[in-house]
This record gives sequence, C-alpha cells and structure tokens, in this order.
Amino acid sequence: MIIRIKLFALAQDLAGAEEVTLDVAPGATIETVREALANQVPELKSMLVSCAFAINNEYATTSSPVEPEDEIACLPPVSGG
Amino acid sequence: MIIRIKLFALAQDLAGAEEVTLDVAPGATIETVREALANQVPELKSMLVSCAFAINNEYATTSSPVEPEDEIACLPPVSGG
Amino acid sequence: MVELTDNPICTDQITAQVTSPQCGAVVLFLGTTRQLTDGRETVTLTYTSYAPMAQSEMEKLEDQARSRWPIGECVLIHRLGEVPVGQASVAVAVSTPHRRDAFEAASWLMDRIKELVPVWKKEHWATGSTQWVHPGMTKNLEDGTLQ
Amino acid sequence: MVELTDNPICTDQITAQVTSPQCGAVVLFLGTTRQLTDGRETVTLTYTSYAPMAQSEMEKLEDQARSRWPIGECVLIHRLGEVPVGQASVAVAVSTPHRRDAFEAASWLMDRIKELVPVWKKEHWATGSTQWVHPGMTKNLEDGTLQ
Repeated sequence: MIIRIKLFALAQDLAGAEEVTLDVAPGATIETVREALANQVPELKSMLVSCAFAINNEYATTSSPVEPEDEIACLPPVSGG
Repeated sequence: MIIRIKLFALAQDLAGAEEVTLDVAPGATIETVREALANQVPELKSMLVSCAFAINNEYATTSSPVEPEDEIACLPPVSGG
Repeated sequence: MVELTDNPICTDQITAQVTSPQCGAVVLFLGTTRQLTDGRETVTLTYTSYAPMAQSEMEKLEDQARSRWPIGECVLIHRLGEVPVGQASVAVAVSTPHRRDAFEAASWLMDRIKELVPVWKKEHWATGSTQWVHPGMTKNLEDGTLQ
Repeated sequence: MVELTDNPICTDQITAQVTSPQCGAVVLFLGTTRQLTDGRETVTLTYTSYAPMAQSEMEKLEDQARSRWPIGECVLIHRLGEVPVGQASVAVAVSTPHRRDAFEAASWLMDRIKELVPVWKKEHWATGSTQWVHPGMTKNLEDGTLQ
C-alpha cells in the first residue's frame, strides 16, 4: 500500500522534500515505516532513530499500525519555546 | 526621653492618629516602647502582640534600643501583594 | 527597579523593561483584586504603605534575588490607593538566561514581598463595610459591623 | 486559548485576556530569543511547525493543566517564522485564585510545550551559518560548515 510521510526541519532539508511516498505491505506499523523511510532516503538513516512519529496529529508508538489514508509525520526532536 | 511612633492601617484607625508621642526612659528598647504604647493607647493593647516594629526603615527586634531622633514605626501584620 | 505607584500597572511596559538579549526567559507575576474571598464579595481594595520602608525593603529583595539567581532585569511594582476588582495591585517581573531561574526568582520575590514589605490592604465589601487585612491577627475589627 | 501566529506577541493583550475577577494571580512566561548560546552569537531564530498537530497538542496541554490546577483563564501562544533577538517566541499565561497554582501551572505548561509541541527552531548564527536545533540528536548538521 502507498503511504505518505510528512517531513520537518532537518529531516525535510536532508530529504530535500516536504513529503515522501513509500510503498509498504498492508499491516505495516510505524517501525516498518521507519525502516522503509531509511531505505528509500539514506540521508535520513542516522537521524531517524531520534525521530518520533505521529499518525493523524497524535504521537504514535513503534507498534502503531498505519493505513493508506492516514496522515503520517516524521518529527525530529522538537525545539519550540 | 520623647520618642514618636508612626502607626499604620488598623493601628492608626484604633488610635485615631498617624503618630503617637511617648515619654520613655533613656536606654529604652522596642519592648519598652511596646509596653508604653499599650499603656498610653489602651485600644492598641490587644493588637500590639501581633505588630512588628521598625527603626529608621529597618525591622527591629524586641531588644533593639531606641533613640529620640529615631523614626520608629509600629507595623501591623502586612497584607500587600 | 522598584516602584510604588498610584497608577494602574502597565504590563507591556514591564515586560519590555525586563526583556534582555542576554536572557531567554521572562516571568511576570500579577496579583489582581479578586471578587470573592471565602464567599464574601469585594467591591474594591485600597492599599496603604509605609512608603520609605516599603521602597527600601523591595530594593533589598531585588538585591537578594540578584545574589541568588542570574537575573538580567528585575521590576517590582506595588500599586497604592484604590485597586478595583480585576486590576493588578502588584507586579513582579524578572528575566534570566534560562526559565527555571525566572520561575523560582519571581515566586520567591512574591513570597517575600507578602511577608516583609510594609503595605496594607483594606477590603471594601459589597455589604458596605470595610476591613483591614492583617494576616494572623486573632481579632480583626470591621467598620460598620464591629464584632 | 491556544494560538500559532506569525505576528509579534503582545503581552498587554495576553494579561488582559487571562485576568479574571475570580482569580487573584496571573503568571505570564515569555520565552525570548537570546543573543548568546554557549558563547556563539545568534542574529535571529526562525520557527517552523507541524501546525495542526502543534495546535492540538497545545489544546491538550491546556485541558490537562485545567484538570490539575484551578485555572480561570489560560493562553498559550507560539510565534512562527522569524523571531529576532529580544523578541518572544512563546507565551504561556494562566490565572488562578491563588499564586502557587499559577506558578506551578505556567511552569508545567512551558516544560510540556518544549517536550511535546511539534515546533522547530533554526539558529541563524552571526557567522552566517544556520542550524536546526534538535535536542538530544548526536549529530546536527550545520549549513555552510558541514561537519
């Protein structure tokens, strides 16, 4: 299934894109997404271990399942305030 | 010796005066002043135990000596803020 | 900076005064007149002070706070006279490089102001009576309803 | 009240918004752009966000704070885009009946905002290089001086 991942801050700069499209197997979780993203965009590999993920504006865990219609976001360590 | 005591808030209202003049013996301390004030203005007697005193804009202790030229103030419990 | 004033407290001016390029954190505390105290309705408060001592006690508190925390700028203001419901009677503002210090310093300053600065508040109750507030005093007299 | 904005933060408006006749205490925190960080000079910061999630995370934090403290009014604002040295990037303001709660709630909210709200800061150093700030990341790349 095709999913889209939003990228921010350094991850966006390294990938050179605001969004990346991945093809993952049905039943994929955030952990699957993290691996697929590292394979497809090697520039992100070293920072992905530090990134959180969100599904539909909520923090997700590594085991959270993803669906094609979900809004998925890769969130580098935040630095607001 | 003659000393003058400034009064504030409820103490001022009870005494009906912003300042009271007392005649105390040389060598008087704040404790002497408190007793003399209670004797001269009986309306203040019950509240004086709760009052602090200041000499020349500094908090004083009961044993602090007073001099005629000192600015002495009787300070009911404060409630600023 | 320490001030006793009869005028309303202007928070924009205070935060501008304390903001500093060396400091990443500003904490401002305002004490405002509450409408209800223990179920009784307040119309307004009036504040009086022993002004020269209040000024010097606030200056000492600023000095002490500066010796305890890395404070960039500090503003302590107490308003005197009438302070209607919803308006500020006191403002404490500090800037520090990091936020933990700003919270601690502002909180400490406010605690000490309430303990040490010779300022007194008179409640003007909606019933028409008035009452000096003297915390810890066993017997508070109330005008109009002497107890 | 939660807001993401591209405009300067106006503190008079915020303190007016949170002041309430039911509350005797207002605490306002401002996070401002510092000129120096570990001896390096900042010219300006730019902030970017994942806006819909930042908004909803700030709303959740307001709800959680209201369930923990007796908050009258609460304002959380994060500024986005460029925030020059000395200006505020974030404002947290709460009113409560008594001051201890206002200090605790504002400090807690600010800690949680820094942990949870998806907003990112980019340093623009006086040297001309720029750098995303990602706390805890072992290797931060810096434009112009790639390490």
